[in-house]
Amino acid sequence: MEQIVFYCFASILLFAGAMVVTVRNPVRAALFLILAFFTSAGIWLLLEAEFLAMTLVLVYVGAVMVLFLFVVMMLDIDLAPLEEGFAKYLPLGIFVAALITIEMIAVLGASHFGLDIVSAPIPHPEGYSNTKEIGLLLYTVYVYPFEIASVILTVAIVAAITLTLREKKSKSQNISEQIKVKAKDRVRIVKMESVKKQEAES
Amino acid sequence: MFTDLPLLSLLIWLPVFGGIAVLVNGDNNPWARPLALLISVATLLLSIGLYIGFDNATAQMQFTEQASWISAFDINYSLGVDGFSMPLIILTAFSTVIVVIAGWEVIQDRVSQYMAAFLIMAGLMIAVFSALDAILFYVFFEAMLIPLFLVIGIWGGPNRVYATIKFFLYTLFGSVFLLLALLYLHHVSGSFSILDFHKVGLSMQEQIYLFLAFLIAFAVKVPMWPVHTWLPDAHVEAPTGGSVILAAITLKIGGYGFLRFALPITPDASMALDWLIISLSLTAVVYIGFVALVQSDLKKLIAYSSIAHMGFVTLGLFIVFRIFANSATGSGAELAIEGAMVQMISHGFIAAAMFLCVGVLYDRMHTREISAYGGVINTMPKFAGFAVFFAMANAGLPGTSGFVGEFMVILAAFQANFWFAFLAATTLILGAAYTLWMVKRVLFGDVANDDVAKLTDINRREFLMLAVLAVIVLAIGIWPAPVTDVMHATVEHLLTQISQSKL
Amino acid sequence: MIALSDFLILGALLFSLSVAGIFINRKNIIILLMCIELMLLAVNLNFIAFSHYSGDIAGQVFVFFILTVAAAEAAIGLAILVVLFRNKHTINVAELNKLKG
Amino acid sequence: MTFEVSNMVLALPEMFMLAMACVILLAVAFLGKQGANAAYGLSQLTLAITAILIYQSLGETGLTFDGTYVKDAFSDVLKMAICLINIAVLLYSTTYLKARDLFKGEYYVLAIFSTLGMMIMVSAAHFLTIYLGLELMSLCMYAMVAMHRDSFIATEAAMKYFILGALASGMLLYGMSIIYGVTGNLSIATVAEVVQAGGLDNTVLSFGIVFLVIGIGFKMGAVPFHMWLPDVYQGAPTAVTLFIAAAPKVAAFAMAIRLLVEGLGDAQLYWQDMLIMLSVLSMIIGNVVAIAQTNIKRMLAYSTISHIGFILLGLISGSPEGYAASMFYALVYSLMSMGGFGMIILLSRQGFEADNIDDYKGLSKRNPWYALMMLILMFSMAGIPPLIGFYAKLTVIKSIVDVNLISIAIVAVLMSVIGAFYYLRIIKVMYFDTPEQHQALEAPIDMRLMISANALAVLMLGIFPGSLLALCASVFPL
Amino acid sequence: MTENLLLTIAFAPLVGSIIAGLFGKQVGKVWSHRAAIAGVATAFVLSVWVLKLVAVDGQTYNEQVYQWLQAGSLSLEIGFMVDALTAMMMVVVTFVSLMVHIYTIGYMQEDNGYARFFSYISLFTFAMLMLVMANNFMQLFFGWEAVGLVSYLLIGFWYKKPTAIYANLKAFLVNRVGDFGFLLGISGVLMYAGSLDYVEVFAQAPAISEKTIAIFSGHDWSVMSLICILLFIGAMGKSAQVPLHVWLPDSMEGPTPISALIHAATMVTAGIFMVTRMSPLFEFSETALSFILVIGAITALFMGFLGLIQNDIKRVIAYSTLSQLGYMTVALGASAYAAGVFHLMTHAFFKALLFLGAGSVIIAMHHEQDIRKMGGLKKYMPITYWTGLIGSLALIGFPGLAGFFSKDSIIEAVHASNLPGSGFAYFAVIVGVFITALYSFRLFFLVFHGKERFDTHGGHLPHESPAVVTVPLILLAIPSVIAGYLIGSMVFGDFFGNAIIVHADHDVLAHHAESYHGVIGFVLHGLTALPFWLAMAGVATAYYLYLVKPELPAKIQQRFQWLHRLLDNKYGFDDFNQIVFAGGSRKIGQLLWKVGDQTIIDGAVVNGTAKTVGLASKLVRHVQSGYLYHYAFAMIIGLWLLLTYFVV
Repeated sequence: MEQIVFYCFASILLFAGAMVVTVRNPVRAALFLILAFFTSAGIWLLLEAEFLAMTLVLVYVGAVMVLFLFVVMMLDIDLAPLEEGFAKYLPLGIFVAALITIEMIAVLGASHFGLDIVSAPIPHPEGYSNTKEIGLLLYTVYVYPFEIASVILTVAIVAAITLTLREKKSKSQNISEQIKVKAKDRVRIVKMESVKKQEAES
Repeated sequence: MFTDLPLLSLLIWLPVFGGIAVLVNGDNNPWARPLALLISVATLLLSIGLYIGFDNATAQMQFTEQASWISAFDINYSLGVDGFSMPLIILTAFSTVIVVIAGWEVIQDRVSQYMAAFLIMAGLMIAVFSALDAILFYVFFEAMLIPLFLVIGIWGGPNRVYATIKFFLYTLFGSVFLLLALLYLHHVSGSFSILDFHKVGLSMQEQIYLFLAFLIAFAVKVPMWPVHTWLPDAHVEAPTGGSVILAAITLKIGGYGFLRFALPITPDASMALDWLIISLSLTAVVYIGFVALVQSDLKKLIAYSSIAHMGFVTLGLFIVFRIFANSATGSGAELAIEGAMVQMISHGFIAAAMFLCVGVLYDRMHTREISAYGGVINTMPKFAGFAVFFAMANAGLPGTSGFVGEFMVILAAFQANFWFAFLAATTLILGAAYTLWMVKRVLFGDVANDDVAKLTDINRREFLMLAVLAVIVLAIGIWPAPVTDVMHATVEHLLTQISQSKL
Repeated sequence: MIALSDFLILGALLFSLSVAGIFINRKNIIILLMCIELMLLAVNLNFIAFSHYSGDIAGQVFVFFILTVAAAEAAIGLAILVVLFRNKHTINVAELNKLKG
Repeated sequence: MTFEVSNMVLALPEMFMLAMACVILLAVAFLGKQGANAAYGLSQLTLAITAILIYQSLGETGLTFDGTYVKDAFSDVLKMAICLINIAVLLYSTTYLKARDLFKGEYYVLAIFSTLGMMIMVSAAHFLTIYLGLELMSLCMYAMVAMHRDSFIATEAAMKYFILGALASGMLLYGMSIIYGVTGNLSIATVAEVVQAGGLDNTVLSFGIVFLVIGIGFKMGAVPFHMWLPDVYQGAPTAVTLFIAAAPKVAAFAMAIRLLVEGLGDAQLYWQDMLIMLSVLSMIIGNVVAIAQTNIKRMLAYSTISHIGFILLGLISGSPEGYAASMFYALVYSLMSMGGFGMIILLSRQGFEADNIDDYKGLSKRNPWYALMMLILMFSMAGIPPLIGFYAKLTVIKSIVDVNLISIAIVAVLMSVIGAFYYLRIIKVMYFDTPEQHQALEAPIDMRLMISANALAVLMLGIFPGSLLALCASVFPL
Repeated sequence: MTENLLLTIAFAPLVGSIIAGLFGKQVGKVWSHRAAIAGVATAFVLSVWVLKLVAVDGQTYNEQVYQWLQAGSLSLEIGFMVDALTAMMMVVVTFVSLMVHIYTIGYMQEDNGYARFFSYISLFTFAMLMLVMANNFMQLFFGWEAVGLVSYLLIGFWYKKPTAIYANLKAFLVNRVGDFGFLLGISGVLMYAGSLDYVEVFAQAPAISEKTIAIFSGHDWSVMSLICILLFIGAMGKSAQVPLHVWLPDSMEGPTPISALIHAATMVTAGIFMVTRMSPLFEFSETALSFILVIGAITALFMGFLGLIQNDIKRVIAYSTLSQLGYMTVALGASAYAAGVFHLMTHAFFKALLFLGAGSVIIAMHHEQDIRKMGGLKKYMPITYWTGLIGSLALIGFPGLAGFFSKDSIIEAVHASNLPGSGFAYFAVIVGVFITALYSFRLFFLVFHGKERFDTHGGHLPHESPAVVTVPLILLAIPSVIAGYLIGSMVFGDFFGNAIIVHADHDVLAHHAESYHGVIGFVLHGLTALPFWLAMAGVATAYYLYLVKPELPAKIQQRFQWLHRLLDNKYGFDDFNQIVFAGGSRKIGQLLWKVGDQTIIDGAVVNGTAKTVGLASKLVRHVQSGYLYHYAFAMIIGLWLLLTYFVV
């Protein structure tokens, strides 16, 4: 049963991933990514990581992907040129990627991590709360990383604001500056010849 | 008296700090020249103290100084001289004085920088000769390139960029292998002291690799065929002072390196590969002799002649093994090594003088093309006298120092193998041919053109420096014993070192 | 039972897919950013799987932090994207080639 | 799992810096136009006091925060170095920023946060802290590169930096996950114990190490994970380039030490060969490609790549001496590259970036003193004694000679010869060519003093390298 | 004999030279020549004193002055060795030199380089004395080269003349070829004797003679032969033996006094002296002696032929010198060292006399040297004429004059020799007698007799030279006449004592001495011998061809065009050297420089490396394409590489 669920989720996940990579329309890509997140969350549930599964859905689907979509929509991206072909080096790229995948699978496959080597975990006792466990750790052992993470988020805010915020031309009056103004700052007197000099014809 | 002073440190740092003082003084300061002269003369006087206080009887390092420098790696500020380094230090100090005088009026652009560069270089070169710690040696060995690079690059001729970069990279290329060798020796011996390197046992394979590293490093410096091509270019572009230092001192560092490193540290490899050095040296003598013959540029000609002469140095150093094998009389090995040393010292004076002579002409005519000259003797008789004298010295005329080294090496070479001597002796013909043919074309004949007709004879400053050099060249030629006496003990020590296998 | 290797292979496939996506996609930077998210997803899967099979929850804590950082990363990435778009009026990867050589 | 203040005191420098970072942030937020000056002043103060704090606590060692934070001689020295380097870096950058209307408080906020990230990395005792520190540092730097919002190339550089950086982070994480899977631990010390105990699946272990090495290689800028480096160095505003070029390399080095040496020291067999590959490629590609550059920033970028190759040499040797040598090299490199980029800033003005090699023509005539300083820096980078760069090369090469990797050493020295060429070219341009421009320098006095001090330090440390070498050696006890 | 005495002899001319050379401007012309002459005169007087000490009191001297150099057990020292041979040479050298000094006052009166000239010839005297007084090979080599230097300087004395500076370069280089062999010879001596001191080396000679050396592997050569031939190559250079003779005729570009001093009387005989000095060595090698014999014979005969067609007064004498040097060499080859040296001495006198006479003629002719433009000078220049006649007769070996004794003893010695090649040598010297007489009297008749063919330069008739010129002529004429009477002690007596060692097998002179019964007998015997009649025939032929039928030579020349061309080209030696050696070396030099240095080493290796690196740089640069996906791809490749190498 578990296996069937796993394979279903897995195939949907891979499909969604493939689509993210290959579709040309970023909105569709984002939607496929959301699908991928959902299926991942399902798989994580299989792995008894309930808290993280929920976080994934909430944080990612709820916040990050919305941010993505928002930006995609906000930027008036001309999609036409993006449609053009991208196949020149594709075979080589796919080939190398395939090689790497094969190598990774070879390492991570059953010979190293099969059931006979890594047995299934002992089921958790009743009343076990994944969220509580994580919570306990997070505020004790991992308090230092936790603080750092908060700093990172602060930085993200600062950085995002710094980069994207444009100081609007303020409409409020600055009286002292207005008083300081001198005539020559405001009026430029330009002297002009009454008759324009003839340029020498070349 | 002299042994109480840290004489070597003084010799190193006086010119270095003096050079900095000159530099700081600025270019517009009229004292730049006198100050530089004062410092160089003081250095020379101090170096003579070295000669006076030197004990001929021992092969031990003398005037030693020792201080911890980089304690993390046990690298020490360790100085000392023996019979090989002491004469070269004096030569360095002397050449610096000459260079300062030679640049007195000629250099008008950035005078203090020019003088400072040479003073600093002098200090560094003295340090190279007196360093007893491998890293200390290497540091000075390399550091010396910087001022020389600048001197050629800033005050050099039109093609100076190519020449300087070629010179720098060539020598750097050689010396990095030296660095590797030194590091490896440290790995084996656990010390950076050169004297400890001498004692460390090495397998044949290790020795061969080390030897090749030394060879690359010092062959470039000497320079030996076929890694000699930087020298003519560097000489041609260098200002007179640069050429003088290059010929008088820099090349000697290569020969000194063989004496200090290659021979005593890797005696078995030296013996096994002596054929290589000998053939390269003989090639240098013959091949370069022919090449020098067809040069149309005065400096290039002398540069090639330098290469040929340095071929005698390397030849002298490496025929000893064959002599050991061949000769019953046994004095040949000493003759060879001392001949090489004398050749180095003598070449220091003669080549310097030759380049000064070219400089004298160049200052007046601004060309080094032989064909632009002719009949200079008519307008510059005093100069011509000196030039002919130095040319004869360059051709190895007995009675001049140029003869002594060649004579000793040829005598020794015969004891190694008849053909070595045969090929080496071709320098008698080739050396005379290229030198005197040049003399004929430049000095003799009727006044060739208006430019030559307008030449004025050497002034007192030029006369002074050429005369001093002439006296020295003559003195060594007539009585070389004072030069060789200081090195007997050291040579014998070296010979015992290299005759003992390290395997 | 599902073997650990199954999860890991899934992670590896996802990882490869996202990595391939980064160099296959030549037109749209936003998709690159998404690929990166996908990649982190693969990593997370790895961590959780290991964590599950070893019964050590530290791996899950790690994932928590990765998620956090990924969010921050996305924010900064998008901010840079916006700045870039304002400058160039394109998010075409192939036009990001002023700097080269 | 108990909180003890006495333990947390060990992390005082970081805490102080975080607090100050918040203060600066607030200052910037509320002071408006004056914020930038205040931020600059406060940043320098922060860095200085942090350095002092670290200095005062020298010798105290220990773990805290449940084994996620470590304070040892290594971290103290490197953190102090990072603070000092950044003091100079900020000083240089300020001149640049002021001249270009980029003088904003946010720059300093990000810089301090980034510095904090570096310090966290250096003091990390846990994979998680390494990762977070790394991200904190990197995210700040991505933003800083993009700060020159109107510049095409700056934003392009930022984008490239970001994408590739994220990719590399992903790889690093992947590697961490694998190591976690193999060892079942995330704490560096425990991982080390497990690896030492042996019995692990070596294939998977080395598989994980591959990804870690890629992450490290990317952050340091080793070939073939170096491609971001030239573009970012060139595209970023020089002030930011300077920032990126100096201290982060020290931090990346610390990460390498923490992960590979402390965590996986007993798996040296596996990562040594990988690093050899990266190192050799870096030295070759870095030096060779630098030759063809005409932009000095780009040239220095490639030179950085080659220096990274040398830094890796020390790690390859796998001996305490080698690590000390690498550390020495990393510090020296920071010092030199700071000087190099600082010099570019010194010569640049409003509307003139001084980043073409030809801009240096005849500098020695226009300005002999700074030409001399640049000469010292260039010769030092080329590794010519008696400048500090020489000892850096000497020590790393010595360390690999000592483990009998002679062929690598030969590659290294040959590459240093090729490398000398392009440094010489700068000197050639400065000294042998005739000047094309004649404007006077516009830099303020503190900048001038600092750059002189920087270059002279390169010289003085070259003449007396003993103490710095001893310091580095003392960090890695035999 | 004391060290100071010898030092004074050697250094007095040097002091004179320095005064005249370095301070010539300050002290003026007169004091220049006074200083120089004083120096040489001192040397001459003291040399005579030394000769007396040696010859009469039987003293010899061999002491070191100072240690020149020490290397290991080898000590090279500067010292003097005086025995009969040395003493004789010293007197000859200083005497001729003194004469030339005096003569020069007149000859160079108008020349700008007056002081310089005196400086040079005094320096030469010093160098020559060092050569002959040396007690070791090193010092010998010093003197050897030093005289070469002065010769170089003097041939090129008129440095504006292109031919002069060509000739001096040629002279130096050709001499260097000889020195090349000489130096190798010295090296061999050192190797096998372990010393360069004459006495020590000679003591080792028997031991050395038994050694062999494999120069080409598999062929063992006698060491002694090798050394001796090498040493003799040196002598061939200095004493202008074929094929190293080419420099001597050209050296006539120098002022006439030095032709007399250096290129006739003294320097060119250094080779003869040297071989004689080394007789203890040469005696151990018949191969070397044969070699010497043949070379000498070739020189004696074929150089004589060349004298026949020369028209330059000095060149005729120069070829005659070559030919006479050949005679001396033949004597050496035949182990008749004493005869060789005796001829050296007599030749020094009469050849110097002839040269100075020629110089006198040249002055009178306003530096015209072509004998076809002279003639009938007898009545204008009586002293020159008579001294010239004495010289010529001495040269052709007219009985009773100096040349007769020396040359006859050589011919007899060769006749008695039984070394390989002695037959040819005998033939050569016999024919040479006729040739000598022919060219000598051709010259004599053309200059002093016959029609006056000279240009009178607007009525200025030639006149006798001043006393400074003629007095030396007279003074030289005296020994040219009487020196032969020393034959009794020098050739057949024991004048040389141990200075010359001859093996009993080779001792042709001893054999000859048995039939020697005093000068008168020798002269009478000479009158009946073949050489005398050949000489007379030569004179007669010359008389017939140049005085009786002056148009005949041109006809002969027409008839034997090829022969004339051969002789005119000096057998092609010059052309050969010019093309093969001079041109060839330049070609080799160009080849090595352009191809070896510039193309291969610099072009291919040095710059090639730089270019390759530069090219690689440009290529690799393109990998950095600026495209993000390429960068990412590069990272992936890296990943793949690492995975593949280190994991799978």
